[in-house]
Amino acid sequence: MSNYPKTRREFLKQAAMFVAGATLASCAPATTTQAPPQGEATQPAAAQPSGAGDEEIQPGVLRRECLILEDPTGTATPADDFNRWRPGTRTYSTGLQQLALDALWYIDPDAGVNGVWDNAVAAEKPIYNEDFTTMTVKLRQGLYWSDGVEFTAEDLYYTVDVQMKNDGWSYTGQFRGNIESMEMPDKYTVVFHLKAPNSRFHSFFTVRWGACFMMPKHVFEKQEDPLAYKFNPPVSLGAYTLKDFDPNGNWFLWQRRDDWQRTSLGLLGEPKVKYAMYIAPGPSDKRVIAQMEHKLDVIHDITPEGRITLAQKSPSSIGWFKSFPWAHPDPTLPAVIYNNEKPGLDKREVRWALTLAIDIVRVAMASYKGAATISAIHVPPTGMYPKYYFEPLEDWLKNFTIKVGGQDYKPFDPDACNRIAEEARKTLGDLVPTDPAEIRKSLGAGWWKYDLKAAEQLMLDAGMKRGSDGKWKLPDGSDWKVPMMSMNQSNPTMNRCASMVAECWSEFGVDTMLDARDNPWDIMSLGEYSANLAWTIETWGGHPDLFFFLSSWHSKFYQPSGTRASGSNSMRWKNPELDRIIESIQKLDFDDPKGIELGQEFIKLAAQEMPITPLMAYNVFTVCDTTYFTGYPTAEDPYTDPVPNWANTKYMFIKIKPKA
Amino acid sequence: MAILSVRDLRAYYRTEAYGISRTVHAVDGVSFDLHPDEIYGVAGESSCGKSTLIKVISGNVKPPLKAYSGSVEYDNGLQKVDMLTISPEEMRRNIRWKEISYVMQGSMSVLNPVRKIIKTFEDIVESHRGIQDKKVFREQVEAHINRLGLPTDVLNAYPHQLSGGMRQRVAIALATMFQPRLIIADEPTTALDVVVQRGVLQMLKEIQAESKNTVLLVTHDMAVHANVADRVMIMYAGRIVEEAPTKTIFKSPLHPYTKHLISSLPMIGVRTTKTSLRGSPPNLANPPSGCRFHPRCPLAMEVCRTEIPEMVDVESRHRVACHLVKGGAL
Amino acid sequence: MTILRIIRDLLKYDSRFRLAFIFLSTILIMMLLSLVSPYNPNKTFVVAMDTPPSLEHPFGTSSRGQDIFWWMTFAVRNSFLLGMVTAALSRVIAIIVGLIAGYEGGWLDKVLMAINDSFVVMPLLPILILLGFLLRGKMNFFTLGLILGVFGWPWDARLIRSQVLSLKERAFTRTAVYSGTHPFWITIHEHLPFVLPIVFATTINNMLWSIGMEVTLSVLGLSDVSTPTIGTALFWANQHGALVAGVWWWIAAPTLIAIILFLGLYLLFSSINEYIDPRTRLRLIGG
Amino acid sequence: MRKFLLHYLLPRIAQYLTVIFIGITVTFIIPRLSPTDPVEAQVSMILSSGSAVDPEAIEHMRQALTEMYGLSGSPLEQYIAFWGRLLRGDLGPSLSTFPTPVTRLIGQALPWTLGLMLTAVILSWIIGNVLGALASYYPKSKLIYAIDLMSQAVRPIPYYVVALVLLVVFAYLIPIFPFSGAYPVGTRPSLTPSFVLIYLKHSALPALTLILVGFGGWFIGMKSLTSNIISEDYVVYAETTGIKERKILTQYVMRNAMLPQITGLGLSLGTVFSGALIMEVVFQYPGMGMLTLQAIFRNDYSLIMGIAIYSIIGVATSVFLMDLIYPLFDPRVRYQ
Repeated sequence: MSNYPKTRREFLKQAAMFVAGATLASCAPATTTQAPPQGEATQPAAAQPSGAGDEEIQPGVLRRECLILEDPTGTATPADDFNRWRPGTRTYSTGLQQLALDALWYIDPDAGVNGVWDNAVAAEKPIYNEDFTTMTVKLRQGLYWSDGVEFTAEDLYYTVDVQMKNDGWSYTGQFRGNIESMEMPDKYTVVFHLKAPNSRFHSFFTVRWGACFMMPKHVFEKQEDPLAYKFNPPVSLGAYTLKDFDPNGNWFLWQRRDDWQRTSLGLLGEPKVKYAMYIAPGPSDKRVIAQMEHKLDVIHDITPEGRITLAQKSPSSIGWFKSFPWAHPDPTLPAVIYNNEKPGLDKREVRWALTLAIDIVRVAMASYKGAATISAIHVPPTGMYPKYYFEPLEDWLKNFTIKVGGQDYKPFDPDACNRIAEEARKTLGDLVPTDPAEIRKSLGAGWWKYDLKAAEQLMLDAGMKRGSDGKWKLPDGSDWKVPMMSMNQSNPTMNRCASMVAECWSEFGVDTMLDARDNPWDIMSLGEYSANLAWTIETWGGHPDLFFFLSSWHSKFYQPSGTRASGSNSMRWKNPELDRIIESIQKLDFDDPKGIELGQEFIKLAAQEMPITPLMAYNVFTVCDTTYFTGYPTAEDPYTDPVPNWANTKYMFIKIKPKA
Repeated sequence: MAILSVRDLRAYYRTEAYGISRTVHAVDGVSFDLHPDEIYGVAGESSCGKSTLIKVISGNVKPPLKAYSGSVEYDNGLQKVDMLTISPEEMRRNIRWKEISYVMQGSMSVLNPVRKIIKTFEDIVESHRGIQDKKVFREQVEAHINRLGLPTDVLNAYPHQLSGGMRQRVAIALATMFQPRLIIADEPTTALDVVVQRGVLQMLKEIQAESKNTVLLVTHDMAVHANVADRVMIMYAGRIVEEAPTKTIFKSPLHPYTKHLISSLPMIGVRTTKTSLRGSPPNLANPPSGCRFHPRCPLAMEVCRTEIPEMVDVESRHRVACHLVKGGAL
Repeated sequence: MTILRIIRDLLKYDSRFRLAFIFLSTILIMMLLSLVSPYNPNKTFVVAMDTPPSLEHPFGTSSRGQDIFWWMTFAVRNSFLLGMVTAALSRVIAIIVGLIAGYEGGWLDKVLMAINDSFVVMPLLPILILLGFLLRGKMNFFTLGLILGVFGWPWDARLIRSQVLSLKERAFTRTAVYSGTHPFWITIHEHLPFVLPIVFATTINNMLWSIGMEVTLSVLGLSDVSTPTIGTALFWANQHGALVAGVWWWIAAPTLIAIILFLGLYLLFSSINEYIDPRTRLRLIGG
Repeated sequence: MRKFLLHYLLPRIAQYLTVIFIGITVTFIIPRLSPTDPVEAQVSMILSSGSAVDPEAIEHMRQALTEMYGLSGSPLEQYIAFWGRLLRGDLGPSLSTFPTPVTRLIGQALPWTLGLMLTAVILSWIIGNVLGALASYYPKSKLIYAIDLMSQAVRPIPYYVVALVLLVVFAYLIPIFPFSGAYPVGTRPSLTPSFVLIYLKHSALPALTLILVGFGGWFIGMKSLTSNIISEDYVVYAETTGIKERKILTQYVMRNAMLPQITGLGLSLGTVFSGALIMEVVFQYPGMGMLTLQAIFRNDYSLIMGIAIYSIIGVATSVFLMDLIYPLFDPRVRYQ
C-alpha cells in the first residue's frame, strides 16, 4: 500500500472541506429564509425558496404537493411522443412508464411492497402448462383507463397482436419468435400458445426497469398508423395522468387520478403524492445545487463527490444507505468484459492474471471514492442476491482454488471490503462505517487478491512472454495490446473505473490505454474490442432467476466477433457446461428453488473460467430530499428501488407522504 | 494690415519608436504676412515644409507634429486670434470655414466615398450655421455651384462618380461656401492634366477677384505661381529663402535656389540647357548646418557652411536669405 | 543576430511584448519542467487526494490523487504541441493555396477560392464529430491536431493570396517575368519572403484557435481524454464534480494556465504584428 | 444595372451555390466512410433489452431500417436520392428518436438559439464597433482604455472557461441570475409578457457571456480599421472644415471603417445556426448546441448531418445576404 502516502491527509481533507463549505455557503440566496418545519433541515447552505413550500410551480400546484424527480434521460425530445412501444421514443422516464403505464407483473429489484413479486394488472401469476408451451394470463377486474374505458383482455390481446403483426415495434421480434397463436376465452383471460417450450415467456410482460406495457386498444385501433401515433396525451392505466408538459421536453407534470382506486397501484394503497414532476436538471453539479436549494426532491444519480458534498452540506438529503456509501446498488454488474476470442484473452489463465492484476481498492477509490459495492462473483451484490448467492457460496469461495504454476492457489480475498473502508476513511472519516457487518452489507463481501506474483505466473503458464520493454507479448512473441474501452461523458464513474483498471494493468506490463467512447455499446455488440468496462449481467434484483441475462449466453445464439452479438453475450463465451445449466434453468418453473442451485453452478463455472471480471454493483447515487416529502425507500425499508427511471418506482408513490 | 502674420514659427515632428527618437525640423523659423485681397504663393520642392506650414496655419497640429515656438496670428479686423493657442472648439466654431477654408492637397480623396456631394455640403453648413429648411439650403447650394460653373447634378453624385477635375472644383466650391476671408489651397492642381488645371486655376482666380479674399496658394509648380499669384514665397528645407511680388521674383530672383526653380520652368522659345541641381533635398531629421541649401548650391562659400544667412530686405517687398546678398546688393 | 536584436528592442520598448515574454517564459518553463516531473501523469493516487494549494503542491492535488502542478506541466506541453501541429499543417496548406491562387489567378484561383470559401462555411464542430465517429477512438491529440490543421487554413490562405496579388503588381515581379524566370521560382524566391511575416503572425493566432478548440472538444469529452491537456484537465475535474465538491483549485489551475498561455500568445501576436506592419493588423485579425 | 447584375450579383450567386454544394456533399460523404452502420446501431439498440431474438426477425428489421434511412442502393443512387429529399426540405428521420423528422427537432431547437444568438451577435457587433471606433478616435480616454484591456484579456480565453467563471460568479456565488435553462420548470413557453420576462431573466447571463466574449474581436478589428481611417484625407479634411466631431465620427470614420465589418457580421450571423455549443452546455440552454450534443451522445448521424447542413446553408446564406445588401453601405460597389 505504498501507493498511498498518509502525510497530513486528515488536515488537508478538512481544509478542503472547509473551502468547499465556504463556497457552497456563499451560494445561498441573500433572501432571508424561514426555517423549514423540521428542525433537521435547518442548514445554512440549504437555502429555501420558501420554508413551507407554498409557492406555486404552476397555477394551483403547490411546491409541497409536488414531488420533483430527475429524469436521467435529460431533455426528452421530441417531448410530445409517448408511444412507449416504439423503439426510439425518449419520454419513457418522464413519469410515463412510472406513473401512467402499467404491466401485467412487477418484480422488484429490492424487497418489494408486498414481497418481490407483484401481480399488477394481472390477477395472478402466469399459468404455464406442463411443458411450458402455453401461458395463461388472468387479468384483474375493475381496472380502468384514465378516459373511463375498462381495461380488459382485449387490450392485452391487441398489445401483443399489433406488435407481432407489424414491423418496427419494440417487441415485434420477441413475439414473432415465441408466439404461435393467442386466444381470448373470456373478457379477462388471454392464452398464449408458444412455438417452443419457454418457462420464461412471462418476462416480456414483467417489469424489471421496463417491460411490454399494456396498450389501450380503444385508442390505438383508431389510428391509421399506430406505429407513428404519438399517444399524446397518453391515456393512462396507472394512478396518474399527464397534466402538462414542456414542449421542449424539460419537464412533465403528472396529476393523481381522481379515480386512483380503479388502478392496480390504488389496490395497494392511496398514492399520497398529489403531483409529480419529472425534470431535466442538467449535469451532476447542477443537480447537487438544485437539491441544496430544495428544488429537486429525487436525484437519480450524481458523482460520488457530489454525493459527499450533499452528505456534508444538506442534512435533509438521504440516500439508500444512511451513510457511506449511500448509493443504491443497481442489480447490474459492471465488469471488465474481455473479448474471449482475442489472442491472449482466449486463455483462461490470462483472464485470471488480468483479474489478479487489478487492485480493487484503488478501483473502488478511483471510481466511487470508495463508495462501491464490490462483487467477486458473477452476480450483482444487490437486492436479494447476497441472500440467494453470496452467503451460500461464501465457504466455497474461501476454499476455491485455481492452478497457478501447477500449484493450487486460493485467489479469494475476504478482506478487500475492509481495506476499501479503511482507505475511504482517510478522506471521509466518520462517514465510513466501522462495523464489519455494516461494511459487508454496503461495500460487498470481498474480492479477488491483488497478487502480481500469481498473475505473473499465470501469464507464464499461458505461454505469454515478457518483452525486453517489460511489456507482455503473445506466445509467438508478437505485440499484445489490450485497449480498455469505456463510457465517456455519459458515465463518469465507469470511465474513472476503467481508467484505474488500465492503470493497474499497465503497471503489470500490459500494453493498454484508456479508450473512452461516447457510445461503446455498438462496438461492444460487434465484438470489436479487447477489454471493455461495461455490463452484460443484469438481474431482477429481487428474484433469484438468472435466466434474464443467461438466456442469450447459450451457444446457439453465439455470434463470432465482427457480427453483432445476439443479446448480451458480447464477450463471446461458449461453454458446454454453461449450455447445460441454461437448458436446465429453462426447463424449470420460474420460482422453482432448483433455479438457485443452478445459478450457483453458473457462478462456480464463471469463477473458474473468468470470461469477464466482475467488479462491483452499478452504484447509483440516488438522493432524496426530505424537506417536503418523507417515506422514500432506503436500505432499512427497501420496499422498492428509488432510482426514478425504473418503472418499479411507482410503488414509491403510495409510501411517500407530504411532510406538512 | 496683415490678415495673417506668422512670426518665427518652428514646428517639428517628433517620433519615438523602439527607442529611436527622431525630430524632423519641418518648419524652422518662418515669418511672413498675408494681406487682404491677394494671392500669396508658397513654392518649393516636395518635403520642403510647405504642407507642414499649412497644417500649422490652418490649426491642424496633431502629434507627432508640434509647434515649438513662434506665433500665427489671424486678424480679421474685428478680432485677433492666435492660431496656436486657440481652443479646438473655438477654432471649429469661429474660424474654420467661416474665416479660413482649405482646399487640400490631394483633394481627389478628400470627399467621403460613401456620402453624396450634397451631404458633405450639408454636414459643413449644418455644423456651422445649422440648416432650417432643406429646400432653401439646397437651392442655395445649387446657386453657389452654378455660379462656379458646376452642373447641379453633381450634388447627387458620389465622389467616385466624378472626374478628378470635377472633384477639385467641388472642393473649391466647398471651400468658398461661406465666403471666407482666407482660402488655403494646397497643391490644388497637382495630379490634374494641364487642360483641367487651367480651368481650376481660372476658377480660383475668378473667385478671388470677385470676393476679394486672400488665397494662400501652395504648389511646387512655379508655372502656376507665375500665372496666378500676386506674391510668391520660396521655401527650402523648412525655411523661407526668398519672398517677393511675382513679377519681381520671376524677373530678378536673388537666391540661387529661386533661380534654379525658375530656370527649370519650361518656357516657350527658350532653348537654354537647364542646369540641374546635384543632390536631393536634405533630410530634415538631420539638416545641414549653416545655409541649408549649401550642399547643393553651385555658389556655396565657406560661410554658407557655418552661418545661417539672415533674412534681408532687398526692396520694400522683396526679401531674401543668402550670404551672397548683403545689404541689398549682390 | 537580427532576431536577437529585434527581441531585445521589443523587450525594451513594448510593454505588451514584455508581458508576453514573461507569460510565455512561464509556460516554457512549465513545459520544460515536465521533463523532470517526479510524477507520471498517467498514474493516479500517487499523492493525497483533494488537498488545496500548498508549498508541497503549488496547485493542490486532484480527486484522482495527482499533483495538479506537475500534471499541468504535461498538459501545457501537449496543448502547445497540439497548437504547433495544427499550425504547421495549416500553414503549409495556406501558403501553398495562397501563393498558387494569388500568383496563377484565372480559373485555378477561382477553384481554389471556391474550395476556400466552402471550408469557411463548414461547421467545424459537427464535422469533427462525424470524423470522430469515423476514426472510432483513434482521435488522439496528434490526429486532432492534423484534423484541425485541415480546417484551419482558409482565412490565412485568403490573406496570403491578397498579399501576393499586391506583390504581383510591384515592379520586381514584372521584371522577373519579362526576364523569363519560371513563375514557381518567382513565387518561392520573390514572394515567400514577403509573405512569411504574415505567416508568422497567423501561426500564433492559429495556435490560439487550435488550443481553444481542443478545450471545447475535451470539455465535451470528444477528444482523447487520457492525454493530459488543458482541456482534459477540465474534463477530469468535471468528471469528479470538482466545482461542487469544493476542489476549486482543480478548475482554477487549468483556467489560470489557459489564461497565461492564451494571453501570452495573443500579446506576442499583436506585438509582433504591429512590429511587422501596422497597416496589415486589421486584415490579420480573425485568422 | 445590368452591369451590376452581371459583375456583382451573378458571380456571388454562383459562389453561393457552389459553396453550399461542396459543403453538403462533404457532409454526405463523411458519415458514409464510417465503418459503423447506422442500421446496425439501431438494430443493436432495439436488441439491447437483453433477450435473444430470432435471426430472421433481425434480418427483417434490418431491411426495413435500411429502407427507411434511405441507405439502400449504390452510393451514387443514395446521393441522388439524398439531394432529392433535401430539395424537398426533408432531412430524413432522426435515428435516435426515430421516426421523428430531423427538421422537426431542429425546428424546435432553432428558435431558442436564434433568439439568443442573434441578439448576442448583433449586440456584440454594435458594442464592439462603437467602442472600437471610440477607442481609436479618443485614444486618451481612460474608460475606453480599460475596456480595451478587458476585451483583450477576455478574448483569448477559451469560451468554456469564461462561461464557467461567469456562471459560478453570477449564479452561484452571487445568485442574481438563474442557474440554468431558458425558463424554470413548470413554466410553458408562450408569448405572454410574463413569460418573456422570465425568458429574458434566464437568457441574460448566457447573452452576457456571448457578448463579453464576442465583442472583443469586433472591438479590436474596428479599432485598427478606424485608426487607419482617421488618417484618410477625407477625415482630415472633414476636421479642417469644422464639421462637428460626432458627425465626423459617425458619418466619416465609422461609416467607412464599418464596411469590412459588415462581411464579418455575415459570417458570424451564419454561425448562429449551429448554436453556441459550449454556452448551451454550460447554461443548459435548449438550443441547437444541446441538440448537437444529444446527437453526439446518441450516435444520431442523421441529426448531426441535418445540423451540419443547416449550419452550412445558414452561413452561406447569411454571407450571401450580406453581399447583397453590402452595396447599400458602399456606393462604390453599387455603381461600378
